Amino acid sequence: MTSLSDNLHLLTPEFALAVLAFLVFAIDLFLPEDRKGYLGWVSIAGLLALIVVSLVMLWGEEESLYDGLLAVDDFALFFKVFFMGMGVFIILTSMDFVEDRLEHRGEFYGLLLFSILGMNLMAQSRELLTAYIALELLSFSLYVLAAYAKDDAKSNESALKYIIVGAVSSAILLYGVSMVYGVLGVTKFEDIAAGLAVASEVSPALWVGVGLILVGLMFKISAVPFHMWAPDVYEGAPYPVTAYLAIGSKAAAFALVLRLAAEGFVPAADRWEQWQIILAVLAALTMLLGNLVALAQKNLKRLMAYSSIGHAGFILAGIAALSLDSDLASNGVMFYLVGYSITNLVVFAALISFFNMTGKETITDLGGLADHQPFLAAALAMGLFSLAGLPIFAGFTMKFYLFTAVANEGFLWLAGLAVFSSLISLYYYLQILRQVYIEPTPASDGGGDLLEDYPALTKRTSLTLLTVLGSGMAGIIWLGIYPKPLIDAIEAASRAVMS
Amino acid sequence: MMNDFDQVALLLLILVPLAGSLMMMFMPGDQSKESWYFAIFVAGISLILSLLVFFRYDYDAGGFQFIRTYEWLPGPLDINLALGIDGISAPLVLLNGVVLFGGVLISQTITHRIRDFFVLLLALSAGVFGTFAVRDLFFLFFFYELAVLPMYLLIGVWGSSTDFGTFLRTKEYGAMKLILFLVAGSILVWIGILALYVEASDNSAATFSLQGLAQLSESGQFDETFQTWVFPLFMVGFGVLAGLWPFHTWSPDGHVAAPTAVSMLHAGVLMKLGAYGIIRVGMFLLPEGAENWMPVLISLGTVNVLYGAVSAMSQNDLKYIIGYSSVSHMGYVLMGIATLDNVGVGGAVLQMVSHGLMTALMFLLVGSVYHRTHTRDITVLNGLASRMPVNTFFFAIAGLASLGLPGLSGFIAEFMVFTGAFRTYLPLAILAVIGAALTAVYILRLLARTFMGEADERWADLTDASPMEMSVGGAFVAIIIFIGVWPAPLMRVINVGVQTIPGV
Amino acid sequence: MQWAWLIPVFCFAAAPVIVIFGKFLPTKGAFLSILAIAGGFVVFWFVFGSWLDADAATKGCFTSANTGMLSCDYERSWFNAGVIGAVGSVSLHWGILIDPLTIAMLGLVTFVALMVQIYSMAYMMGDPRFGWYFAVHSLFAASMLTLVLADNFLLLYVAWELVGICSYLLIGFWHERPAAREAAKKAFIVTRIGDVGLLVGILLIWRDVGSFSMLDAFEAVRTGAMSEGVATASAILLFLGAMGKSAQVPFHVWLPDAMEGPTPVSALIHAATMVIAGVYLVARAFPLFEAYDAVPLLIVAIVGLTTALMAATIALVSTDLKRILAYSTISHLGLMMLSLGAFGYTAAIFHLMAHGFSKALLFLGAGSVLHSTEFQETGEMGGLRKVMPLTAIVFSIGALSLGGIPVLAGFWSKDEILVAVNDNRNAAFIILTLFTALLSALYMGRAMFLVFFGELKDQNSHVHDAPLAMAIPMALLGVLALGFGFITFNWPGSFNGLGDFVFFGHAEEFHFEVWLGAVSIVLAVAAFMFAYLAYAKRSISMEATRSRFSGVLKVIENKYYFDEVYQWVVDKVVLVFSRAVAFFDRAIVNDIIVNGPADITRKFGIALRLHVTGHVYTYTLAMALGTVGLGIFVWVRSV
Amino acid sequence: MVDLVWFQLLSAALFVIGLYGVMARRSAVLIVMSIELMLNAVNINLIAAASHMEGTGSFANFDGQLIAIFIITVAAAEVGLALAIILRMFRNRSTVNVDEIDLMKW
Repeated sequence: MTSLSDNLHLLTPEFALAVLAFLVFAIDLFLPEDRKGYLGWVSIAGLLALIVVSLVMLWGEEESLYDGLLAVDDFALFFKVFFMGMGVFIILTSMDFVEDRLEHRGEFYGLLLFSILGMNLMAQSRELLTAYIALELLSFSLYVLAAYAKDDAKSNESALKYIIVGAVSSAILLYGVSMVYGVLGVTKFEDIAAGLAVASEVSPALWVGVGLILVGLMFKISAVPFHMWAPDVYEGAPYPVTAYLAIGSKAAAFALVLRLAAEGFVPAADRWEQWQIILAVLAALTMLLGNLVALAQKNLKRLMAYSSIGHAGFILAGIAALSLDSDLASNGVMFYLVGYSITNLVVFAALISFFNMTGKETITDLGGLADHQPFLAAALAMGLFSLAGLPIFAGFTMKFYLFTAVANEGFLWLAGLAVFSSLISLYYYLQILRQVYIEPTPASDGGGDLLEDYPALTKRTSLTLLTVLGSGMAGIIWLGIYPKPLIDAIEAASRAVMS
Repeated sequence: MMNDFDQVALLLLILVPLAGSLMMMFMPGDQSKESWYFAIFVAGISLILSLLVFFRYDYDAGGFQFIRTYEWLPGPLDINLALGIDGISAPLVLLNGVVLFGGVLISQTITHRIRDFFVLLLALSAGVFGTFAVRDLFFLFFFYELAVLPMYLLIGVWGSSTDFGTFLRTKEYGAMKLILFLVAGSILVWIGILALYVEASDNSAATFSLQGLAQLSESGQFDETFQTWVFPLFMVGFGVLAGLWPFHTWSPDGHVAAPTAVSMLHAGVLMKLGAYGIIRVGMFLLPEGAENWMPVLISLGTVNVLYGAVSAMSQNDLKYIIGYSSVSHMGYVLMGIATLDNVGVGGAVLQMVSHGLMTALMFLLVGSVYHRTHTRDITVLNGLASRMPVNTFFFAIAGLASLGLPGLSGFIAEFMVFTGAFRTYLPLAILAVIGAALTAVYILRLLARTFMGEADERWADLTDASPMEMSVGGAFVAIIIFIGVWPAPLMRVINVGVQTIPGV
Repeated sequence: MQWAWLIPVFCFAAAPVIVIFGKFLPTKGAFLSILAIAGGFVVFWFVFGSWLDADAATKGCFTSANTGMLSCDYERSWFNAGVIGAVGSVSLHWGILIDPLTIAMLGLVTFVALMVQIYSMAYMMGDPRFGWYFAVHSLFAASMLTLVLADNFLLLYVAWELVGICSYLLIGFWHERPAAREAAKKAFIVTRIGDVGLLVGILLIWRDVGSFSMLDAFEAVRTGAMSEGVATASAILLFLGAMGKSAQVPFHVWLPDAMEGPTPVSALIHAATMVIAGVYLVARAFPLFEAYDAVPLLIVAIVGLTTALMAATIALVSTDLKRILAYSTISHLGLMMLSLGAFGYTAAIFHLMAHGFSKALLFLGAGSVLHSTEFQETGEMGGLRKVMPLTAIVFSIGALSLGGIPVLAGFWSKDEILVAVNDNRNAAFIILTLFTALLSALYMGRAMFLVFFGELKDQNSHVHDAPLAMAIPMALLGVLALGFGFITFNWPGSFNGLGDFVFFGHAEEFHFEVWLGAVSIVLAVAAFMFAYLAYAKRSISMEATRSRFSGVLKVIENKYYFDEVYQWVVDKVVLVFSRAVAFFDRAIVNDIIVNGPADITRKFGIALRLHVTGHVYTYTLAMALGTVGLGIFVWVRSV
Repeated sequence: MVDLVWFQLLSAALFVIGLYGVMARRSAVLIVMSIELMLNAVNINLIAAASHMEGTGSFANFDGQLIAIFIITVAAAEVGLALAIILRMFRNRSTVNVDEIDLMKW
C-alpha cells in the first residue's frame, strides 16, 4: 500500500494554481487601483507556465492518487490544459470589460483562477465527494462572479437565482450520493460500476440514487428540464462571466459527467443500456427546446444562453452514446467541447468588444456593424456559422464527428433530431448576421444613428480582444480543416477513461 | 512535369479558390478595384486548372482519374481526402471553371464591399469544385455545405428587393428561404450519410470512403430494405438543391433577389450539385433503392418540367421567368437521372452542363439589362433590340438553347433525356416533350416583350453590353453552339462516366 | 455524290461570317449569301449528274426495297450517347440520303432560294438590317437543304426546327411592328405544337426500331418487324408535325399572318422552304404511311382536302393581295397532301415543284407591286399592267399556272392529282377536289384581274416596274412556271417523265384521263372568264351574290373564326391556367407549405419561451417535476 | 438498532419538506433555510447508512460521516454566500421577495 503522499508531486499544477490564486488575492491588496490590470497579466503568465509544466510533467502519466480519489491521466491532462488555456483567453477577453465596468478587479482574476482549479479537479476526480467538492469550488466562484456587477440589479438577480437553483441541485446531487452510498457503501466511480454490474436486480434505492446524481449534474450542463436558470443567469451576469459560463463551466461539467459515466456506468453494460435511452430523451428535449426558444430571443446574451442549451443537448447525445465497444462517442464529446468552446469564445469576444464600445446587447443594436467594424463582423460571422455547423469551420467537423458517433451507437433518430435542431439554430444565427451585414445602422433615441451616440464604434478593437479573436478564428478554421492533431490527443485522453 | 501536375491537380483546383478567398480576407481596402483584379486572377487560374483537368482526362481509360488520397482522419471514422474525377464530374468541373470566371469578370458592377463579395464567391466555388472532385462522403458533404453557406450573405448583402405590387420579395426573405431550404435538404443528406456509415460499420467495414462504400454495396452488404429507406433521403435531400418539386420555391425567389454573378453560379452550377449528389451518392451506393424510387423521381421530374414551364408563362419579371425555367429544366435532369438508362443519364449530365451555361448566360444578360434600365419588368421593357443588339442576340441564343433548338446544346441534352425516358417511361416522356414545347411559349413571350417592338424613348441613351459582358457572353454562346453542333468530345467523357453507374 | 453535304454547308458557313464580319464587307456580306446558294445550286447539278451515272454498284448506292428508286446513303458519326458497343447506347449520325425525291427538292430549294436572294438584293436595299437579313436567309436555305438531305429522323428534326426558327426570325424581321412580332411568335409556337408530335413520333419509331435511320425504319415496316400499331401511331404523329409546318387545318393560322415578313421571305417560305417541308416529310416517310392498311393516308387525304377547300374559300373573299396568295398556298398544300393521301406520290411532288415555281413567281410579282405602290389591299390597285408590264406578265403566268390553265406547269400537276384522287379515292373526293380546282382558278383570276386590269388609279400613276435585280429572277421563274409541266411527259430517248424519276413502288407512265382533263380545263377557263367579267370588266356585279350569301360570307371572311377560337383558348384557358399555377405556387406552395411551418416553428418558439417565468421557484418546481418525470419514465419502461 | 429504512424515510421526508419550502416560500432568506433542510436530510441519510454498514466493527465504513462533515462545511459557506447576495439584492431593490425578482424572464 502506497503512502498517501507518495505521488504528491503529480498534483503540482493544482497546488501551484491554488498558490497563484492566493497570490493574486494577496497582491491585489497592495496594488494601487490603476495598476490592478497587471493582475490579469500575472494570471495569464501563471496559467501559461502551468500549461507548460503540466504538459512536461504529466505527459503520459497514468496514476491514481489518494487511494483512487484523484486520477492523473491523459484525460485529466487534456482537460487541464484545455481549461487553463480557456482561462487564458477568458482573462484576455475580460480585461477591457473589467477595467471599464467592474470594481474589485484583482479578486475577479483570483476567483477565475479558483474556478479553473475547481474545473481541473472535476476532470480528475474519480470519487463522488471529491467531485462534489470540486464542483462546488467552481460553482461558488461562479456565484460570486455572476454577482460581480454589484450595483446592477440584473447581476444580483442572476446570482441569486443561480445560487438558489444551484444549491437545490447540489442538495439533489448529494441526496443521490447518499442513496448510492447507502446501498453500495462506496463512492468511487469504479466501485459503483462494480456494484452495478454485480447486482442481478438493481434495488430501487440505487436507481433513485443514480438518477438523482444525474439530475444534479444535468443542472450543471443545463439540460432540459433543469435548464431554466441558464437564460436568466447568462443575461444578468457581466458579459465575460456569461462567456465563461458558456464555455468553461459547461465543459467542466461535461468532463465530470464523461468520467463518471465512462468509469462508473458504462462498464455495467446492462444497466448502461437502460440509462442510455433516458439520456437520449433528455438530450432530444434539450436540443429541441433550446433551439426553439432561442428563435424568440432579442437579447444577445439570452440568445446565446438558449443556444448553449441547444449545444448541451448535442453533447448530451454524445454522452448517451458512450459505449464499451468504441471510443467514438467520448472522442466526439471531447472534440465537440473543444470546438464549441473555441467557437463560443470567438462569438463572445466579438460581442464583448461591441459591448465595450456601446454598452448595447440586443440583436437589433448590431445593425450595420459590418460597415463600422468589418473585422468584428467577420469574426462574428465565422463564429456563428461554426455554431450552426457549417464548413469550413470547427462546427461542421465537430458536429459531424459527434453525430456519427451517436448514430453509430444506434441512435440514428437522435442524430437526425440533432441535425434538424441545427437547422433551427441556423435561423437565429442568421438573424444576427442579418443585422450585422444587411441591415443599416439603427437609429438612436436621439434621432441620429448609433454612430453619433457611440463614436467608439469606429475605434479599433483592443489588442487583447484582437488576440482572442485572431487566435480563435485560426482555431476555428484549423479544427474545421485539419482536426487530426487534436483528435489524436483526444483519442489518448479517451483511452484513459474508456478502457 | 504533367504527371506531377496530375498528382496535385484536383487539390490545386480546390485550394486555389479557397486560398484565394482566405488571402483576400486580409487584403486591405474593402472598396478597391484591386479585389476584383485579384479575383479575376484566381478565377482565371481555376479556369485553366479545370480546363487542364478536363482535357487531360483520358476517356479511353475511363474510371476515376487524378486519384490522390490524403490521410485526414484515419481510424474508426476512416475519413480521407480522397480526390478523383470521373466522366460525370469532369464536365461539371469545367462548367464551374467557366461560369466562375465569367461571373467574376462581369462583376465589375459590384461597387459595395467588393472584397467581401469575392471572398464569398470564391469560397462558394471552392465548395463546388470540391464537391465534384472528392471521393469521400464526408468531404463531399463538407464541400456541398461550403458551396451553400456563402449564398446567404451574397444574396442578403448584394442582392435587391423587389416590390411586385401584390407581394413583396425582399432580399432578406429570399436569402433566408434559400439557405434554410438548402440546409434543410442537407439535413436529409446528412442523416442518409450517417445511416450509410452505421450500416457499413455494422458490417464491420466502417468508412466514409465512396469507393469503400461502393464496394460494400456491390458485394450486397446493403440489403434492399435498407437501400429503399435511405435512398429517398438522398433523393429529396439533394433534390432540394436541384429544385425538385415541390421543394423548388427557394430557387425563383433566390434568383430574384440575387446579384448577377451569384445568380449565374447559383443556377449555373449550384443547382447541379444536387443532381450530381443524387447520382454520385444515391445511385452509386444504393442502386436497388434507386431502382425502387425511380418512378417517383421521374414523376416529380415531369411535374418539374411542366409546372416550371406553366408558371414561367405568366411571370412578368425577367428573373422569375428564368428562375421558373430553371425549375423546369432541372426537371429534365431529374427525369434523365430517373430513367436509369445510359442515354438518359448521359443526357441528364449533359443537360447539367448545357443548362448551366445557358442559364448563366441569361442571368448575365438580365443583369446587364437591369443594370442599365433598372427594371426587370417585361411589361415595361420594350424594344431593347435596337439599343442593345448584341445583348438581344445573346439572349436569343440562350433562350433558343433553352427551348431546345437543335444546333444548340440544350437540344442534344433534352433529346437524350427524351430518348432515355422513351425507353423506360413512355407516357411521362411524352409529357416532357410537351413541356419542351411550352418552353417556347414563355421564351418567345420574353423575347417579344423585352427585345422586340418599337424602342421606347426612355431607352434612347441605353448602351449595349460592355466589352467585358460581350466577351463573356460571346464565349458562352460559342460553347453553347459548339456543344450543340459537335457534342462528341463532351459525350465521350460523359459516356464513360455514366457507364460505371451501377444499375444503368 | 458524297459531296452533296457541301450544298447546305456553303450556306451554313455564310451565315456566321455575315453576322460577324458583315459590317466590313461590300453589300454588307449579301453577296456571300448569294454566292453560297449559287454554289449550292452548282453542286446540285453535279450531284444530279452523278446520280444519273450511278447504279446499285456505286459506293453507298442501292435500289430501295421500299420505293424502288436508286438511293444513295452516306453517313458519318456525329456522337454517341453511351459508350460505343455498350448495351443501350445510341449512335447518332450525320447522314445524307440521295434519291430522286431529294434531288427534286434540292433543285427546287436551291433555285428558288437563289432567285429570291437575288431579288432581295434590290428589294431589301436600304434596310438597316440588310446583312442580318441575308445571314438568316442563308441559314434558312441551309436548314431546308439539310432537311431534304437528311437520312435519319434525328437530323431531319434538327433541320426541321432550324427551319422553324429561321422563319421566326424572318417573319419577325421588322420586329418593331407589333403585328410582325406577334406573327413570328405565332408561327413558331403553332408549328412547335406540331413538332411535339413529330418528335414523339420519331422517338416512338426509335423505340421500336432502335435506330434513327429512316432506311432502318422503312425496312422494319416492310419486313413487318414494326407492328401495325406503332407504324400507324408514329405515322400519325409525324403527320402532326407535317400539319404544323405545312399549315394544314387546324394549324394553318400562322401562315396568313406570316405575311408580316418582307415579301421575298414569303416567297421563300411559300415556295421552297418551310411549308413544303411537311409535304416532303409525308413523302419521305411514305412507307410508314402506306404500311398495313394505310389508315394514316386516309387521314392525310381528309385533312388535305379540308384544308384545300377551306383555304380556297377564304382566298376567294380576301382583299389583301398577300393574304390571297397565302390562302392559295394553304389550299395548294392541302391538294398536295390530298394527293399523297390518294397514293399520288409523284403527283404530289410534281405539284409541289410546279406550285413552288409559280408561287415564288406570284410572290415576287406581288412584292414588286407592293414595293412600288406600297399598298397591300387589292382595292387600292387596279390597272397596274399599264405601269408595270413585266410584273403583270409574270404574275399572270403564275396565276394562270396555279389556276390550272393548260400547258402551264400547274395544269399538268393538278391534273396528275385529279387522276390520283380519281383512281384511289371515292367520288366525294373527286367532286370536292374539282370544286377546289374551280375555286382556285376563280381566286387566282380575281387577284390577277383586280390588280392588273381595270382602271389605273391616280395614286398609282407614278409606279414603276421592277428593277433589273428583281426582274431577272421573276423572268427565270416565269419561264419555269410556263414550261416546267413538260417534264411529266415521256420524252423518248432522253427522259421518261417525272413518273419514271420520282415514284413510289414502281415507275409510272404519264397518263391523262381525258374526261377529267376536260372537266378541269372547262372549269378553269370558265372561272377565269367569270373573273375577267366580274373584276376586270365589272360587267357582272357581285353585290347580289354577296348579299344573298352574306351569312356564309361573314363566316368565311372571318376565316371560320379559327383565330378567335385560338385567341380565346390562349387568353381564357392557357393564360388563366398559367396564372392559376403561378398563384398556386406563390400562395399555396410558398406562403402556406413553405412559410407555414417556418411561422409555426417561430410561433412555437415564442410561445415556448414563456415557460421561463423569471420566478426562481418555477425553476425548482421544474427540476422537481423533471426528476419525478424521469422516475416515471424509467418505471414505465421497466414494467 | 432501529432499522435503516426509518432513517431513510425521515431523511426523505425532510428532503421533500425542504424542497417544498424552496418552492413555496417567497422570501429568499427562507428559501435558503429550506435548502439547508434538504442538505441536512442528506446528512441524516449518510450517517445512518454509514452506521448500518456491514463490516467488522460498528464504524467499519465511516465514509458517510466524512461526507456529512464536508457537506456541513460547504453548506455553511453556501449560506454565507447566498446571504451576501441577498443583501446586495436588498440594497439595490429593497426587496427579497422572489415574486418581484423577475427582471429577466422568457
